[in-house]
Amino acid sequence: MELIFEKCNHRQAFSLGKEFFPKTEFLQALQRKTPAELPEVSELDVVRHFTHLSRRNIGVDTNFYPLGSCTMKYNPKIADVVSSFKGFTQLHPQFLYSEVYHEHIQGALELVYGLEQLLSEISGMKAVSLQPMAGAHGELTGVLIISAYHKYYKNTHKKTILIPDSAHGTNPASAAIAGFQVQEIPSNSQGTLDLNSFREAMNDNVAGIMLTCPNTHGLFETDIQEIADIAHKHDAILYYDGANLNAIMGQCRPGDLGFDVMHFNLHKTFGTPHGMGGPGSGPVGVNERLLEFLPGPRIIKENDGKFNLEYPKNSIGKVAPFLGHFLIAVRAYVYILMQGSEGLKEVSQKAVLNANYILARLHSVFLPAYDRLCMHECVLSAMPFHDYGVHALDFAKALLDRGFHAPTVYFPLTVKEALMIEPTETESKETLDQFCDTMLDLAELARQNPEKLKEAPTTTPVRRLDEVKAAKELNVVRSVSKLKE
Amino acid sequence: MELIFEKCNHRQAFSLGKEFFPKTEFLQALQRKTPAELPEVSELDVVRHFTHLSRRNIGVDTNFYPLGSCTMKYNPKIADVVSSFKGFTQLHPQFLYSEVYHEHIQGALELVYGLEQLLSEISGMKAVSLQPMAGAHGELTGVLIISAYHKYYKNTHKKTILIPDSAHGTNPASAAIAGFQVQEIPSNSQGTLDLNSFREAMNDNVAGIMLTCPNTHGLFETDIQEIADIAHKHDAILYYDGANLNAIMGQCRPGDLGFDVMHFNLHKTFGTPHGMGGPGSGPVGVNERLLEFLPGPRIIKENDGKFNLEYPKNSIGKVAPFLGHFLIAVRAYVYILMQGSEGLKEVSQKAVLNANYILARLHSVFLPAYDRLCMHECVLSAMPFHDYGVHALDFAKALLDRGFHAPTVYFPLTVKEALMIEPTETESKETLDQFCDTMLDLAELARQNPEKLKEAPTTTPVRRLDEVKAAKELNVVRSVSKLKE
Amino acid sequence: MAWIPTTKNDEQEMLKTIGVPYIESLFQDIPQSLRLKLWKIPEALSEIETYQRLESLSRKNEVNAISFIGGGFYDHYIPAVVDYLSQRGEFSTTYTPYQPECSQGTLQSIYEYQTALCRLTDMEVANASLYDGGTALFEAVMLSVRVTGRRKIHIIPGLNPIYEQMLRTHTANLDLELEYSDDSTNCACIIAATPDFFGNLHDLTDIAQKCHSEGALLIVQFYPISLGLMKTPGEMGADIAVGEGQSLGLPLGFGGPYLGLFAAKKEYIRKMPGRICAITVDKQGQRGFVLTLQTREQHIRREKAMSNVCSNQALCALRALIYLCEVGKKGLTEIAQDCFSKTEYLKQQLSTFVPIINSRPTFNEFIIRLPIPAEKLIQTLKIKGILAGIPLKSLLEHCKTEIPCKDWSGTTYGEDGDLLIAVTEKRTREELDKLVEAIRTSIS
Amino acid sequence: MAWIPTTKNDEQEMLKTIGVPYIESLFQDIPQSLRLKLWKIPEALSEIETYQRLESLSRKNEVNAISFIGGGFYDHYIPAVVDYLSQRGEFSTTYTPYQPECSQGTLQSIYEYQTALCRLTDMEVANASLYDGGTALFEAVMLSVRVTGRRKIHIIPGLNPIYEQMLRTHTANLDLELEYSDDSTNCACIIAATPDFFGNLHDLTDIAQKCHSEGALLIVQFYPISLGLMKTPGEMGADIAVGEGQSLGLPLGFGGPYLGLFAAKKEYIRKMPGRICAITVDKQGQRGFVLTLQTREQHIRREKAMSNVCSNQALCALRALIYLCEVGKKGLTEIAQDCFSKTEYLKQQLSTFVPIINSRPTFNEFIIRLPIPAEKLIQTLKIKGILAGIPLKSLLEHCKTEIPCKDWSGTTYGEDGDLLIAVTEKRTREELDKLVEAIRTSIS
Ligand SMILES: Cc1ncc(COP(=O)(O)O)c(C=O)c1O
Ligand SMILES: Cc1ncc(COP(=O)(O)O)c(C=O)c1O
Repeated sequence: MELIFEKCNHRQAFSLGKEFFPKTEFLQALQRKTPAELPEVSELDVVRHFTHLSRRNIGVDTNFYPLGSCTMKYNPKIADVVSSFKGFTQLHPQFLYSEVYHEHIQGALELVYGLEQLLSEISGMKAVSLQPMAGAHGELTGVLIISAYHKYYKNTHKKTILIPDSAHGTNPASAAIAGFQVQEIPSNSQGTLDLNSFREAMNDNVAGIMLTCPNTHGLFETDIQEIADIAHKHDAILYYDGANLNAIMGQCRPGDLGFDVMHFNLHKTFGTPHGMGGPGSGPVGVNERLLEFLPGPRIIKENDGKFNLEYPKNSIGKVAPFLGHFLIAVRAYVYILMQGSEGLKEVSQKAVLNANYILARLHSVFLPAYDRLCMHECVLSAMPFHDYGVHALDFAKALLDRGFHAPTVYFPLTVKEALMIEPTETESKETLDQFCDTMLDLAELARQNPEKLKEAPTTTPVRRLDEVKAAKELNVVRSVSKLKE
Repeated sequence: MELIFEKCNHRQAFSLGKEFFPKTEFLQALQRKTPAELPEVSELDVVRHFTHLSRRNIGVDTNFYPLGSCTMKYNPKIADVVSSFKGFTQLHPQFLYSEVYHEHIQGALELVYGLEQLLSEISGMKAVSLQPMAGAHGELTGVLIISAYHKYYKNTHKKTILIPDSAHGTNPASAAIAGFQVQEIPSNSQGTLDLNSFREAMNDNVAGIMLTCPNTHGLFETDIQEIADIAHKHDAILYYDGANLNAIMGQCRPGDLGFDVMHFNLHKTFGTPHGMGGPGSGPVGVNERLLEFLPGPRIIKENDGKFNLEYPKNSIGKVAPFLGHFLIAVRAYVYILMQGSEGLKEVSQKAVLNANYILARLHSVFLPAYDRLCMHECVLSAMPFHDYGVHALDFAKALLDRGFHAPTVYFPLTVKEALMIEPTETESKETLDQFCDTMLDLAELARQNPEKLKEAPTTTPVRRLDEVKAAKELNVVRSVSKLKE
Repeated sequence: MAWIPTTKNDEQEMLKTIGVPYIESLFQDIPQSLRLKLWKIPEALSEIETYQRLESLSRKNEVNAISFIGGGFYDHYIPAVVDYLSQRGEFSTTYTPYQPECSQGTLQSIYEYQTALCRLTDMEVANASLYDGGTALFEAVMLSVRVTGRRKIHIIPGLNPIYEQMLRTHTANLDLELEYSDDSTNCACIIAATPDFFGNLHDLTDIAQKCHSEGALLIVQFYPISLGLMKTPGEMGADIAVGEGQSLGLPLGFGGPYLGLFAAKKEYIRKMPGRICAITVDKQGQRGFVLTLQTREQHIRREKAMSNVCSNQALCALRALIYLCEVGKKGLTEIAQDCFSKTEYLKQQLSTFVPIINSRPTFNEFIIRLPIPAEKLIQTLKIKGILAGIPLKSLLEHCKTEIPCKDWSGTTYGEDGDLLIAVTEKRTREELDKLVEAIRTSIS
Repeated sequence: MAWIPTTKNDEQEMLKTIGVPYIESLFQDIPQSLRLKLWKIPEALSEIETYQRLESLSRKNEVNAISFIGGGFYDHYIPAVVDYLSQRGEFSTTYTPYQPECSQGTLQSIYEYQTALCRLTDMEVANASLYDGGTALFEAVMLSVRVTGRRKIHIIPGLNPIYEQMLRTHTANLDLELEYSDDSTNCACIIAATPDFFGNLHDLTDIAQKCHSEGALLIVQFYPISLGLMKTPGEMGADIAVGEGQSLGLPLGFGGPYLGLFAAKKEYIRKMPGRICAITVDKQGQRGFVLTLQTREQHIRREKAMSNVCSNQALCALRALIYLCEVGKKGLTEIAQDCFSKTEYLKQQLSTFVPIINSRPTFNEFIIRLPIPAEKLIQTLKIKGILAGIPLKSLLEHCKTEIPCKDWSGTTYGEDGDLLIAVTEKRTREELDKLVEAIRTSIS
């Protein structure tokens, strides 16, 4: 498909019309030399171009999308509608920082307050701030809170954060970017944190531990109580990566498990759209003792029912310009209201049921990493097809031809040839069956005719792409002079 | 693709939730036996199903759509946005018939009034009513006005309406359904109304003449003044089918040409979406002497600036429950405001330029019906390929494979193997060139390898379909018992 | 200029190819004397100006009050997916599926719509679609005339006066005799509405039998949401069922576009108006959909066509289909039940102090007779943010209906105090109670 | 339950396949003692109830007044196509394009976004995307630290106090020294904003040269709409250009989601944070797009990654791209010119009776010093439906900024009467005049 920059020039889709306002010349000295070489196309060009681009994608709206760790559940359209109410979209955030305007934002503050309360209740944390703008940003915020806590109590020696080898890449990255040393803890043969290694690693220099639970093997950390005890004994903070909250929501709560600080992924657990990679939203939650370090401002409800701002005593400051991704928060709020108490519990039940069903149907063919019941996702492996020269990637590509998005592949790094499958609770048994049937079919094909499989995909807009060439030539911007190819 | 009725059952996408309102049992005797067998699917099923259905269509948003006589121009998205303002969509129409509520609808009445004024000015008619709900409905309304006029003046012998053979099928159908006899007038060798035949047919029994101008050959009726004179001499009413107004807007006006009554196709000339076949909107316009017969109520502006209702003295009555397709009118209003005086003129200029460009590029290969300059569309013919066994339909199908919607084929009926091409003014020269190149390419293919052409389409979701089987078996409803095929 | 991509350069090249010097030259066929000299069209507005101007216009309309307005057009909830899906460009910017291979989305949706409508009404075939409830009724009458060859049209009192006026307007030149009557002899059809305009529900089974023994067709005008509970046109024996589809996911929109629902017995399919889609196979045996029986239509049969309809309400039909799929079998029953329960609650509350004058059971609409002019009450309640209902008399006057007018039982309506009140699932108990209290205070 | 399709029957069959009797059994790994006993989550609301409740909540917010509020976030017009196209499910319901073959739409749009951003800023490479303007600045600082190995961060006074606070928060544990200074010696970078927070425009060409001769990086924080007229970061010699992308087709939305713009010189590409898309070919030689240099990213490099960013603002970047394509080369200049002209007009009108205290020329935002507290004026104008601007002092206090604070020239801001006023192309002349008159009356 043509780039929009390759379309013929000299058209103008949008205009302010007649120069109806008397022009004041801009300052010569500060003027750019030539206008930015943006496309000069008609509005119909714009519409056709992006409509066609969209049709070169598949999404949850079009296909089963079992991308492990990403919780690609159905995104309720009512949430999009509500978040597009003019009273939300056109509200200026700077009202927040001027008391004189606070009467104008009472609806928005009520919503933020309400969602923070709900998330606290869901997680068992004392308080939540919606500021962090994605999961990784929530992690960073959490680690900054850990850092502030230790600084406050003068634990200046605490410079290490422990992270399991199964953790998502953002965990070590966030800890490092916040200025900590990262120490990796191996998993045991059961797929959970190796308690002995953990005990060994634990000492007074440890500032915190970042856990995902269930972890990225889709397994609940059964030793969680002991882990928490050990951590707390060393005054280390226990961090909960909430990316997998969908597995346990309504069954148990991170706060009750002993976690001190956590982030939520609203775009995963609470069904807000992932938008080609974002925006997400990563609220941070803390227990009582970390409360005073939360980012500010926080929203409080006065006795007269008015909503107002407050800054935590030892707040780390601001991690977002205002209250985070408000329009995403609106969607999550809608989601929680409409699920209600029983619905939220059923979410995790059905998410776990679906993952175990896939595991049960595929486990004899695709060697699961750990052969036990799983939580909301199961990690299989394409290792049984190694001798046929068929890899996880080949299964991923072949699935595209059969009307499915691929699972996450080659993650977690702890599992060779990993196929990480997260069906979510919004998919029907028929869809799961079609998927499993297809996987078994492909397994057969891998044995009978591996070359065929390695040809895949053939029905997509492009075939397999040359990533080496891409990285070598690094053509990442269309240069202005280049003519139409 | 599966029918939604073939999807597995027992799901519920939408619910009112907990039976929160105390139930009163419905009357046994008046109850339906079993609930309607509507789909029982999840919301995700609904979303995926209709998203996939949409992807089995092409539209103006995706492809060039030169469907002659249908004016498939770009549909401005701002018009859709404005027509979805809550103040328009949620406004109850019954306010119209209760003066006590008129203060609630002043914005809507102002818009209706404003659009009627603009359409009057564009057409040179004295007044316009937005009631008719599509072009054909406008025709019917117009013919009913003709009938009312003659009845009022006791011209009870006037029972015939003259219609050229090139007219759109709705013209004779509308006249007949309104209770008139239809007499067809042939075209001359120039593609316009044969003046001699017209003179012969003309007598005192003629109630009216329905003309399209430019006609469906894409040609302006050059004898229009004489035609009007003759008609008026016999007290026959001259009707203007406004489907082709896009060709002359801003150049000349039906009212000035001598037409007495007309309809507009807002969905054509004024860029409102055609929506898979509708809704359209077909306002009717009349000159001074037919004013009193217009449908009522009409909107008037009082001296104090308030808008109010009025019923024409000898109104034919109501052809719509309220003021017609209001939300379409909103779009047309936006369209006219944004084009403005100069823009509307440029519309017809560029529509005509584009059609003539296609004609010039293709006329030596595809025998045009009439080898002269055309207006907003050109009628070519596939007759030169008759000897190769290749027909207009084959070109139509082959175009689908090349990324274009087909032109109108086999209409007008006056032209053998007609290919009726209306590019509209919103398409760029590049698109027209691509289309012409493709047509010339296909012409070459028709001569070299006609079988290849007759295979087309091959890239569409289905290949050529068996229409005979469809009509014979008449499977037009999915029966409840039928299991999944 | 807005949405016109042609550059000066393009224009020059194109004119050269055409072989004329100016665009003006292309208009040579229009006599100079007839050319437009001057018109009073304002100069172009930008998108921003247009948005702002129209937004302030839209804010002059009242849409935030609590509404009990009905009269054949109802404020039902529209699930979010209906807008979301139907506004996709591949639906909205296409046209009649003349090329079925690239229009399978449209065609399959039409087939599904036909199916949904038949299942809703228990009729055998349906078209997709007619303009609105009023024109659907007109087309039904025309079908009955074609089938029977008779010219008498009998209307059972209680038809929406708007539709009656539309019917009279459309048939004015047709030598048909329209009469109030439930006599089935010698007529082309009997038209009966249930619920009728006043809200009364009728069982038309007997009248259907009478029609059939006399060779007349029964046309039943129905309200689709009521069929979540109500005996269907099919069950009653209707030959043709017509209705206004607005309730099925279409916004009130100050009058349209709406949707004419039209279903019938299969024996009439060849005489039916409108588009019909059928299943077939492609040359490789794959299932596909096409328009069928097109010889009924104007583009083939011209003056002999069954109807003049061309552009129709396809996108509205799609919305109705999505609506019916989304609410589904159970949801529709829930919605109908909720409307009914709330209406009965409201009637019960009101009846303690103001007479409800309906002659029959009702579904979601009924009439109270106030001791004061209805307009006066409305005026008072408006201030409280309540739109109390339709002042019946005013509506009847606008439709040139005789006042007072009757229903089938002979009960008369149209006095100054008669107020038509409608309830949908969107109304909450608090809102119902608020209405009751407001009326109570206003008349005491 | 909402959006869960599993029927009782499905559940039974699935449990059988799994080989456990109850769903409960699947949770056996969670110790009983840790199970949730009770929580205070309300019961489910229906879609109708939710819609109604949230609609009334949204109506408690003020969005209809005439607004002159800016402060880094602007009420620009969003063309209709931006919403229309970006809300298509094939965009919004996809995720990171891990499988490029079925994500070419996403990937090509990223490539086009990178191109648009580079052309806008005259920079060489861009990522797509970071969370917002503040985190983009943080990432730019981190890049400068990686590149230079230095730990001093110099800020030219005038940075948005919100961003300054965000930067301090994010770097709190990093042993960096943040200081107000325009001295380029020995620092990792100099951060300079143009327009600065007070609206002042700066030419940073000299400071860029100084930076480069001292081995420091110049980070320019820009306002994308101003680049319709303004000298670009690239022209000035910036090493990294960052900005808030909200103005490019994103709604104000009470704070987000917004879009962190990040562009740089090509030499830094291997140390840059965020997703980058590159052109390549598929196995048949057809052009295609893939994510590239992924070894910079957390999912490959974990604690050694250039950034921890994973989910980003891809859909917002798409909106910005659509915006830039729609307004195009000429439109962007028009919009910038219109903002500037209107602002100059307003300044001229106001300056006759109230001092404008900016030290430099401005683009679309400036500060007046009122003889009364800014809050008092705001309160008065609110009643007239005008949101007069931001009371500077209050904002500074919320950002823990020293008051009064300085700009680069040493001019101080933050007195009680200081009001920050912003103008966009949406404001009409009548609205500007209305503001002028309202201020005039209020202070005289
Ligand atoms: C387990 C886990 N943790 C953290 C993250 C980071 O979340 P985000 O992408 O919202 O930054 C992810 C995202 O994929 C994840 O799967
Ligand atoms: C020339 C002409 N007249 C009339 C009509 C009928 O208009 P509508 O389809 O809006 O009923 C058409 C529609 O295609 C047409 O092309």
